[in-house]
Amino acid sequence: MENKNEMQIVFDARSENEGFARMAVAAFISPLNPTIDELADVKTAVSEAVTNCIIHGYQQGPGKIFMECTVSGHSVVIGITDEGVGIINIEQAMEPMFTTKPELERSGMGFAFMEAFMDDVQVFSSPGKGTRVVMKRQIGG
Amino acid sequence: MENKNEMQIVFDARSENEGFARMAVAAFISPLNPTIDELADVKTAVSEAVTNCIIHGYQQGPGKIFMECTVSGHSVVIGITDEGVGIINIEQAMEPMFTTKPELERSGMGFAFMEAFMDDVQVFSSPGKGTRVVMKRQIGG
Amino acid sequence: MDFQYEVKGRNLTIYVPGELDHHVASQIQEQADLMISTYRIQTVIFDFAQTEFMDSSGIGVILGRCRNLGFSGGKVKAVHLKSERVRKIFSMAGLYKLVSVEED
Amino acid sequence: MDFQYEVKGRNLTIYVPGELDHHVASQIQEQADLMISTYRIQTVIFDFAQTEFMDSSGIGVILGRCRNLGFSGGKVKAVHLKSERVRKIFSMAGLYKLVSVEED
Ligand SMILES: Nc1ncnc2c1ncn2[C@@H]1O[C@H](COP(=O)(O)OP(=O)(O)O)[C@@H](O)[C@H]1O
Ligand SMILES: Nc1ncnc2c1ncn2[C@@H]1O[C@H](COP(=O)(O)OP(=O)(O)O)[C@@H](O)[C@H]1O
Repeated sequence: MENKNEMQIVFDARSENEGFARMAVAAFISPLNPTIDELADVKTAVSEAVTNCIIHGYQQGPGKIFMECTVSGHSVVIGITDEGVGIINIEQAMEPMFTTKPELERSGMGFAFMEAFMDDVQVFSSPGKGTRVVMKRQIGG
Repeated sequence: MENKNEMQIVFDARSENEGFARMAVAAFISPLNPTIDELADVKTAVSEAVTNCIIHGYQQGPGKIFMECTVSGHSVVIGITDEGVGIINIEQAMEPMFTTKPELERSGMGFAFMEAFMDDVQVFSSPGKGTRVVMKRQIGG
Repeated sequence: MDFQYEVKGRNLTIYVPGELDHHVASQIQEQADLMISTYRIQTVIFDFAQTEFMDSSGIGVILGRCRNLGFSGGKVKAVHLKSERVRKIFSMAGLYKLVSVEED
Repeated sequence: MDFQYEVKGRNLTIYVPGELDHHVASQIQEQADLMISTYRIQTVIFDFAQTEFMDSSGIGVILGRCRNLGFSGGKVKAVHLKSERVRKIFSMAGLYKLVSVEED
């Protein structure tokens, strides 16, 4: 418990903030001395989830993205939430290659990458209300 | 207005988060293409204000630090707030070399650096309630 | 932005920046398609020499150029995949089968 | 942490990491004072070769060692101030007058 460290960030759903979100999480977990690979894994997963809020959740319109990160011991938990359109069929959305925005050159690999790079990924969504992704990853130790 | 970009971060008052706070602001303002000097100036000012919340505001005990950053055009505004002990005499606190914690090897240069590196620094404080520092800096343009 | 395009004859080289995410991908998409039609480009070369980070949006922008150029008989190459990370993303996405890759 | 201490005779060299802030300064303070008394150090050398960032907490930890060593007739040096930024902070804080500095 003593070793628990928390942060929450709220930021505008703009594509220029994708890099900010990745860097912020990377900086926050850096006291765990992650390897280059671990850092890249977490940055990729964050990038996917934040990009989804911008493109799918808010359909590239204005909105706020809520991101929290909790480090306890060697475990990192990251939550990324939007108040956008939501997902009707989560199971289908998570299938590799599935995308509702092929015209925007989405590859449908976002959730597949989150699952590949994190130990656990959970998606909660209410159509019309928004989407929340919670991802866990053990770093070092 | 269209060009306004905002973020808010809440994080634990722990010294290991000083680097996180600097990096987060640096990443957030990077779309403005700041020079290396501009970036170092802003990082130093953020570091001073966050360190003050941890050492003075919360006396190295637990607490939350609230940081916001707004970019509009070339102007950056950063607010850093704690809900700690507050400052009784702000004018005296801002004098170079003044410190209430010489035993912790404080140099009393924190506010002087914030003022040197930012275009404008305002300090608001209520004893027993907390302290808020708002700093502005024009980047590029 | 710190990335550039270079046209030589019917070849367009895109010097991909350090991090290829959705923000960068959508800029590349727009710029590249304009140049492809203006200069009647036959080969698009993504130069990854500077790139250390790439997510699934990067896959999208490469596959998108493959599709667009495919119609006109053109093709897509990726060169200078120096970063192990970028090679990993390429292999996870099956890009080695879809575009011609020169790792160094 | 990615920084180290080296004792040679009565000299202690502190290899300051990339960013010298309050977090690092308080670790240095504790470690250095332990070594100063254990090895009866006469000269503390802060090696800034790796350091690109320093704030007012860095000034505090240097002046603190000056004060502690001053009692025992010892002294403090700063070497390898390669970063222009670090030199700027040194000069703003008047450290050039208080410790012996070798810039390169
Ligand atoms: N935050 C979100 N809000 C609404 N829909 C989403 C969100 N995230 C994902 N989706 C839906 O899930 C689908 C698959 O997402 P993903 O695997 O990341 O692929 P891609 O982003 O390439 O479409 C998206 O096409 C979209 O329909
Ligand atoms: N967030 C804060 N909460 C309470 N007191 C503060 C805060 N920030 C600054 N102070 C007071 O102002 C003084 C001067 O601050 P500063 O110039 O940063 O120097 P230093 O941190 O080295 O003491 C501090 O010693 C402290 O008494």
